[in-house]
Amino acid sequence: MAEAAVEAGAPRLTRKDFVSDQDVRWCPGCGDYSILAQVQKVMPELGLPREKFVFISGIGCSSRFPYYMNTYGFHGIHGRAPAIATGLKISRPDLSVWVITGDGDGLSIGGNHLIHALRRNVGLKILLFNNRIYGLTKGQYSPTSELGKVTKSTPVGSVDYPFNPIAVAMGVDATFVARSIDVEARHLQDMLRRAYAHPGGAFIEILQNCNIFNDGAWEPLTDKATKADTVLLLEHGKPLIFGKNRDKGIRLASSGRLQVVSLGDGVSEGDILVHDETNRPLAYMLAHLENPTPIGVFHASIRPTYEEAMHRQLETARQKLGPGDVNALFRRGETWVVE
Amino acid sequence: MAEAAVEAGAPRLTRKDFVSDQDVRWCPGCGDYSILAQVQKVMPELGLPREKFVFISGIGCSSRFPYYMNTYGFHGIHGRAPAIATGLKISRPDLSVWVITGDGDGLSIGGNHLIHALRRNVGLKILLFNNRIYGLTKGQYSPTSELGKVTKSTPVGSVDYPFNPIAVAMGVDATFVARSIDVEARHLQDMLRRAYAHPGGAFIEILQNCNIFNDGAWEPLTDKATKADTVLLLEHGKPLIFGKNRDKGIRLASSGRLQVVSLGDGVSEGDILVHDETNRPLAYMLAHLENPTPIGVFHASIRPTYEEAMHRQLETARQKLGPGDVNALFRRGETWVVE
Amino acid sequence: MTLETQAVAASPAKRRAQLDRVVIRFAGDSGDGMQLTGMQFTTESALAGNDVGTLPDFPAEIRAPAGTLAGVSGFQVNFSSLEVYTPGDNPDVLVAMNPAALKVNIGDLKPGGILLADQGGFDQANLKKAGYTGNPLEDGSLAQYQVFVVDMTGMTLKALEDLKLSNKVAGRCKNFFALGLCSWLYSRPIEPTLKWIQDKFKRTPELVEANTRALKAGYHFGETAELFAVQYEVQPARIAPGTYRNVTGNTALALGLVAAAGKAGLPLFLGSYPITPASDILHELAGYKQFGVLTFQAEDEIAGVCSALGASFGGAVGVTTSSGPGIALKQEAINLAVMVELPLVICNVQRGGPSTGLPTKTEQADLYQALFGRNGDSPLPVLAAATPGDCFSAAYEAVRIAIKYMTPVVLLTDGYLANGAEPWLIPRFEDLPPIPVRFRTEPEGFFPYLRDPETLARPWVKPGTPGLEHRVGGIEKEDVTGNISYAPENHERMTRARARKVAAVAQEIPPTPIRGEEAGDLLVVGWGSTYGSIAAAVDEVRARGKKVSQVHLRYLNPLPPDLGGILRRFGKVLVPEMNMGQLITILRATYLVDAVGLNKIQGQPFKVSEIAGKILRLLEE
Amino acid sequence: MTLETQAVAASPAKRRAQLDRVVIRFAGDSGDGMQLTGMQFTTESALAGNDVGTLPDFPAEIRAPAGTLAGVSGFQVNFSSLEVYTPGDNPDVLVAMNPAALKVNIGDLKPGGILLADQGGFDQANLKKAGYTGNPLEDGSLAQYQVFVVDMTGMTLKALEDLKLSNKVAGRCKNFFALGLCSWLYSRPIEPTLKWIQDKFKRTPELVEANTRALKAGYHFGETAELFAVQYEVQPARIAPGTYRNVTGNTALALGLVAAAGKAGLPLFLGSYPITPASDILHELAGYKQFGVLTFQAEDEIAGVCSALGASFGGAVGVTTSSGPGIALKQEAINLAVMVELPLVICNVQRGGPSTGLPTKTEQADLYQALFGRNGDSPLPVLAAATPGDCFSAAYEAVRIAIKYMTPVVLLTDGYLANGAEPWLIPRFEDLPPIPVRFRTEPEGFFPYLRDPETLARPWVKPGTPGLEHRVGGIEKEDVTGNISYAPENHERMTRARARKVAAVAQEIPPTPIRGEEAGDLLVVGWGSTYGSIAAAVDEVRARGKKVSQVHLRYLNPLPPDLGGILRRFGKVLVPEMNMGQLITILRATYLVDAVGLNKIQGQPFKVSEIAGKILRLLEE
Ligand SMILES: Cc1ncc(C[n+]2csc(CCOP(=O)(O)OP(=O)(O)O)c2C)c(N)n1
Ligand SMILES: Cc1ncc(C[n+]2csc(CCOP(=O)(O)OP(=O)(O)O)c2C)c(N)n1
Ligand code: SF4
Ligand code: SF4
Ligand SMILES: [Mg+2]
Ligand SMILES: [Mg+2]
Repeated sequence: MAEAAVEAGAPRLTRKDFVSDQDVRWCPGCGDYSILAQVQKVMPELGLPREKFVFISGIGCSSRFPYYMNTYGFHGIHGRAPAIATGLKISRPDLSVWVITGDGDGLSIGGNHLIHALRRNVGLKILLFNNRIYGLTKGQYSPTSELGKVTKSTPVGSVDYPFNPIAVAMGVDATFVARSIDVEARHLQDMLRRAYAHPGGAFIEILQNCNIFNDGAWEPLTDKATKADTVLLLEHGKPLIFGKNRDKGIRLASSGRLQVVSLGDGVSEGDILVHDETNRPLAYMLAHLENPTPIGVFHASIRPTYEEAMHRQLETARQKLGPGDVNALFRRGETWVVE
Repeated sequence: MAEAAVEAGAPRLTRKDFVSDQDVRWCPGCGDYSILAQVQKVMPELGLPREKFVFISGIGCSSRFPYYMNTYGFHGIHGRAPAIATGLKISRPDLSVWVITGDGDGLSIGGNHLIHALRRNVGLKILLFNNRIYGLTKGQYSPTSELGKVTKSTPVGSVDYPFNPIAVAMGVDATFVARSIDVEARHLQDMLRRAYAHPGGAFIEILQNCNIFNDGAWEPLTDKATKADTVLLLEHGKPLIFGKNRDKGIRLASSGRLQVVSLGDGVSEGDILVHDETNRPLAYMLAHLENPTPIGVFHASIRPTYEEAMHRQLETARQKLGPGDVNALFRRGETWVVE
Repeated sequence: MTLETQAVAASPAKRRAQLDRVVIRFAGDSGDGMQLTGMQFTTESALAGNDVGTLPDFPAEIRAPAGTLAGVSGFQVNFSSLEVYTPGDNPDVLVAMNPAALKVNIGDLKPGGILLADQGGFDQANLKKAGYTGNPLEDGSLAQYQVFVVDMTGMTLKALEDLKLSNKVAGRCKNFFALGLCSWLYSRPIEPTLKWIQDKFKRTPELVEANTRALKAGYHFGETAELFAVQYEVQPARIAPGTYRNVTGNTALALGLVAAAGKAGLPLFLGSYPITPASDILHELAGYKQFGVLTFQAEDEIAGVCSALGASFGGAVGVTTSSGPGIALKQEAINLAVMVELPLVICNVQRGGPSTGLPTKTEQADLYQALFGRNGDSPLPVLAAATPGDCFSAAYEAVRIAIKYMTPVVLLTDGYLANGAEPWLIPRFEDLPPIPVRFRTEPEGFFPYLRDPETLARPWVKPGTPGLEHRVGGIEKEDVTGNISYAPENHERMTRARARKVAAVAQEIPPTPIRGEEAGDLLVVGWGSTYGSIAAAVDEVRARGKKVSQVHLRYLNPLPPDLGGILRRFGKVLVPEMNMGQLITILRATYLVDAVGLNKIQGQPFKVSEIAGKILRLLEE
Repeated sequence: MTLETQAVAASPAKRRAQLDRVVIRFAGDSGDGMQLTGMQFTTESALAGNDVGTLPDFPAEIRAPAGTLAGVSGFQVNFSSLEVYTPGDNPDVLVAMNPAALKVNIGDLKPGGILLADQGGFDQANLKKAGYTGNPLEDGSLAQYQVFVVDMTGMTLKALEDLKLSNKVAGRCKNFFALGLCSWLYSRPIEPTLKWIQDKFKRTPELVEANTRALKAGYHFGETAELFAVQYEVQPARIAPGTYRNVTGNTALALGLVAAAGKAGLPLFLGSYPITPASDILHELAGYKQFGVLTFQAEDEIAGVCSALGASFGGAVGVTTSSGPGIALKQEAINLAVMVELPLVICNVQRGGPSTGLPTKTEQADLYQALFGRNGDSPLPVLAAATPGDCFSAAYEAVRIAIKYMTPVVLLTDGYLANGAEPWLIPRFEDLPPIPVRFRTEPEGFFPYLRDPETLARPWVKPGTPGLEHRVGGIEKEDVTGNISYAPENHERMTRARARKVAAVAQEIPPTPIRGEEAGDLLVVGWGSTYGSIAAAVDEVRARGKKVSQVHLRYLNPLPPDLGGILRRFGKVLVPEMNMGQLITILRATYLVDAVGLNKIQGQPFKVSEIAGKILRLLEE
């Protein structure tokens, strides 16, 4: 039950078609604006009629997203978007169902639904806006906030060791795991296209700036001056090289651990690890790499989706037993007649 | 705030001291009996007075465990044991708090509490009885049931890709991750001792047989005839060799993936990977190894516990500000007097 | 429930006596197959044209040690030539396969009742396990009963001697011997059971043979043995003609959901998480794949209800099933359904509470939770089923109302209905009430919260419909447009609109049927599974000439429009509930009627005598 | 709330007039610092000896675009020489810093009231953002008010000219100009504010200077400008002597918890998950580390309450805080607390519902949820706070009862109390009622469920106590021993025991205070944050000689023992609630009294006039 493509001759869609009539209510400067723009940019290119898209979210600044998309949308309750979306996708595999969540919505209260959706490989496209803070509730630390973070609820610093969203996804054997950054417009667009193209559940962690309650959380990765040295771009089949002068790389040490090395002095490009999206352990290792911070597709593999498998069972049953006959069902088992 | 050891001269404890007066109500032949026996065997050796132990569980056959331990116990609600235990351990670091849970209790409804307890490194000892089925509710599939499993709720087979509990724990950066088997008495005892000795949160997946609703789930690993070839014993610093004649081993291929190889014909013991508990990626790879199935400590590392860090903050506050003076607190900020 | 016997022309061999009603309880160890024996005896009785009522009672533990009190399993059948409302209070006949079964059940046997004991089961070991010092069958302690000690095990083994089965296997057939004996004693046809044995064991012919022999051995033993002077007959009851089958409440509920979805022409989606005693609904529906039924075993109850709501958003009939503790977890999401106004059916198979409580016992203490268990002003229709078979119509009606009014609907059943079985007059799908569905497709004049004037329902739009793209959510919605609105007046308008919509469901409620006169000295008002006990009790006191009537509520919210008037026509109002008094709170608050409660919180249904006794005491006051 | 002015010996310069009560609202853009201005004006008034009531009102969006209607922020102060119960209905004075603020608020200003507008804020851009075509300050549309247009921005900038601050920074000081002007107009002392500016900005001296100048500039402008003919005075009120501070409900609640734990000599453990409007309690308590307060920000509400229960099991005071949707999620665990009978305090800072509803608005629609929101028969004490300061005593009492009766206790406040502030008479810790705690330590005769005869509480045992090892859990417990029990009679006994225990809390309830006579024509019964509006309304109609009294409930379960008697002494009963009618259901069901409801579901407190009006209408009927 693949998603139906726009029938030929249908009017070409543009970004405007995906802009709703609601005025956007995020703080000026919020990273969510850029993410919204990239999504609205990519949607029309995907070749699916607008009415086939559904955006489902939980609660949070990020979760206001669906109101701004002129598609079908469901602003759910805190943390439950993956569960609502799973029910929709199972019963309507023809729809393209996108889940919008935050680091609190998706990893704190909603962590369980997220990991179950990923392990089942329900064909949802899950975008987690990670600003390392609870934005909507005005600034408490989140499960991705760094140790020692001072927030409203941790006046002398958080003592919670944070989740690594990519590692969490790898730990539950997700089939598509990627990371991008709110302001990296083109890269984010690529990731969105890849997620859509992936035949199954897709998870994208989007590093997002909350300029009100956690401004600059990702600055080293977005600052023009530093980003070349702090960001490692993952590309399947390409060596893991980075740096302003592309002079640094990642090597797999004999210990089986990753090493950051400088090219030259004995280290040649041949020693540099080549990225392989299909290699789970590699993705797991890269997930734990912080300096540089990898962005791109960590892992992609194929597994039947939950909804496919389920509908196949219905099909088989119909073929074996014919379409259900309710009257026959009523009469199952021992019956008797009273005159 | 380490757990107080038995004061010298205290009467030596025996297994009997940990047996409660309640008759055990598991089905005859249930793997839970063996687990209970090993726990009751190990507790007295740990050198902690009985009253310092607390067993907290959720709901399930496994979760009846606390009733059978003559210690403090809390039979909670479904999936919430880690949360109840976290509250207890934070407020009472002097207690040795053990969580008993099942594959449904701990990974289905309780999955979120489990992973948050592990990432925070709360000093809980978590025993997950994995029988790959919902026992208490009479046989529905669980998040660890294999694909295609036929159960009451999946008459034509499950379509849920299962969790790998060890991989899940590694994905959330747990500090102690191990696996054992209900009937491997001595090994299970060792793991319990290791978990107790570990200064922080410990997670043990215990493969357990439900002889009523999922009999033989682990048979290949427990059957005397096959187990030598199906089970890989993990020991820190020892090569990963197994097999009846110890002629098979695990090698790290250049691809960075694990390979099962036979010793001899070009492969010498030197080529075999040596287990390193401190190597996270290795633990992650071993977690995905199914044939042979590893048991033992996959990973152990040290990180401050949540409760330590929290109490340190209280201490610092007391030192900086002196013990709290409620009257002073009342008078914080602007005050004025009305005559 | 008096046991009226009258001698009739006795056959030379045995005297024959007519009875109008017999209650028999089969009791033994969990391993002895008493549930099966009871169900077969029920089927024989139904086929003999009697009306029947049954009550299975198995141990809470998965597997309690054999022979112990905790391991006793029982099954009670009430069969009669008159109408049957309950499994009966106290059995006229007790079949005890071992000492534990005797100890647990003998207290319930009517004085002068028949005790059929299996001598073979009363060995030293079993007597000890049951905590007997001596053998009650011999020490005269049972003098007040008609005791028949029959070596069922022994005779079964003898009957199967030449089949070279292990004693263990052969011994297991003794329940069929017991069944045969009882079948003879009450002139039941054993053919249905013979046929049943054929299909059931067709893969193992030796078992077909063994069980058949055991059954016949028991039957013939009754005929030939001197032991029994009398054989009893129970004439067919006057029952509505038609085709019948036995259904449990959980099966009937599942059938009702499938039928309703079929009628509406929509896919059925169940999002659920296993919990006793609701799990069987999930198991049933999981087997209906050819009907396009999607069953999703979620990671927890919250995901269960959320997935169902997501499916409803997609145009399916979203259903979630659970019991008390699971429902508590679903409330936040149910409230989301109240706000987004989508059809959703929430089935609560109630069990003993609070908290984990008594998972395997029945109770009706979740009415408060259904009506009031959410934050904010959160009205929704609440329906309850009265009998196992009634679970079918209640479920069907719940779906119909959820769709017509675009609202979550709570359906309350309980453990007693869920596992209890009764003969069910099988309907024709064609005859079931229509469930019209109209998905909005025309963009012109579309507003997500523009309400239908009659039902106040908002339009249902399937994602995928061009031009009707819209967003729903849990923040207060602006009237008509459905945009987020924090405007004070709008919130009041919408809150009242949601309340009016649910109140409008009252127009679905037919005039309240009253069993008995329209007015009188006392009205008994009940809901849910107490129906049978109340009906039987009311009949009993009416038979004594008392001016007592019964009203049993299917709709708990909104209440029937005519209820207030009815209440006022009676001197007193009695509200029996298997809780501390919940419906009574609603009735007192709504109608300011000084209703009196009768409350039983024992995880067990009311006995007819308990209710009848209370009625009589009230009438005397 | 009439504005009585009377001329007094006018100074040569300006006439001075006495007022007994003034309501002033500061309104501007979120960025304009209106909250701060209002709070400082409140402090000045309190220090001037007036009684005060305040109502902050900020936008729901985190940051709405500057100058838009959605971005308007307001703060209303009611100060008087008489007792103040509310922030006042309609302001006598409106300070509008921009057109949006004017548009949003002008409708509330009393006819003939004073409008103070900042000319500088009314530029074309802002007028457009607010949707004005012309300039309302000039088009005569405000004729019915006394309009004073003052170029606050301009004069502020001028006053700061030589400080070489950017215009942006300097402009930000205009709110102090407004404050200074109003301070003069109502003869408020500005010294406290000057002092406040000193500490607040001590790190940035130039801001101390800038704000000081702006404040004084505003004050002197009032004095010197021809604009104002009259300066007003409001005499000190008769207020109980003592030391006061302003507290919001959330702060008071946090203080109450700390005080109670301190009194009990136990550690305080808060397990919570952030949610509006409850989060500030977590923030407050997180800052009390030197008091040994443990705050655990859990992964969700369920973990929050479960961790608190675990801490209680360990011998701490376990507390969890949330709002409606979060409380819904906690109910299953609260029920566990009901079953294991451990102390636990659940604070629900109510907000507009259902579902996500109106997160930033107030409502009191979670009473049903607190009383009835769990599966099974699940009684627990429910308390409510009446004013921001009262949150202190209510929280203290909740802890005391939870410990004494070994039970979860629900404390209800709401968004209005949580964020509203009022002067609070600071108590002495030594004078607070004792909270005795007795952990059981002696093994002899210990049974986990052996109850105290007076309170029916079971013993509290700290893990770590030798010889008292025991297990608790959510399955029904055997009376006394606490072992698992499925016995029917035991379940009824325990269910009734749990109910009796909670009912026993009634012995804690003092005789119900009645404002007004013991009997009369109409009684107004309320609970929670409606206290002030009801009290003011009752005083108003009593001033007109009506026989009306007020009862305000702190205890919602159990109800005060004397309540039934009181209700019967009045001809009519009115129950105003910020919901569709929840307390009224309880009163009608319990006392069969035909109470009438007044329901406002607008996310806003009642206006005094709304209640007074309803009272008068009822008296006329
Ligand atoms: C059941 C429930 N609990 C708590 C809340 C309050 N709440 C709303 S959003 C949120 C966290 C938001 O953080 P995140 O998911 O990171 O989203 P962000 O605002 O940062 O985009 C919380 C705690 C709620 N609305 N519902
Ligand atoms: C809130 C809630 N939901 C569901 C249940 C029903 N339930 C009890 S145990 C259980 C699953 C048990 O499986 P597992 O955790 O694997 O334990 P096991 O019995 O296999 O040892 C379920 C679904 C419950 N008691 N409470
Ligand atoms: S609070 Fe932060 S995340 Fe939320 S809208 Fe403002 S900037 Fe964005
Ligand atoms: S059902 Fe399975 S897990 Fe439960 S007690 Fe029986 S054997 Fe053990
Ligand atoms: Mg966030
Ligand atoms: Mg299990």
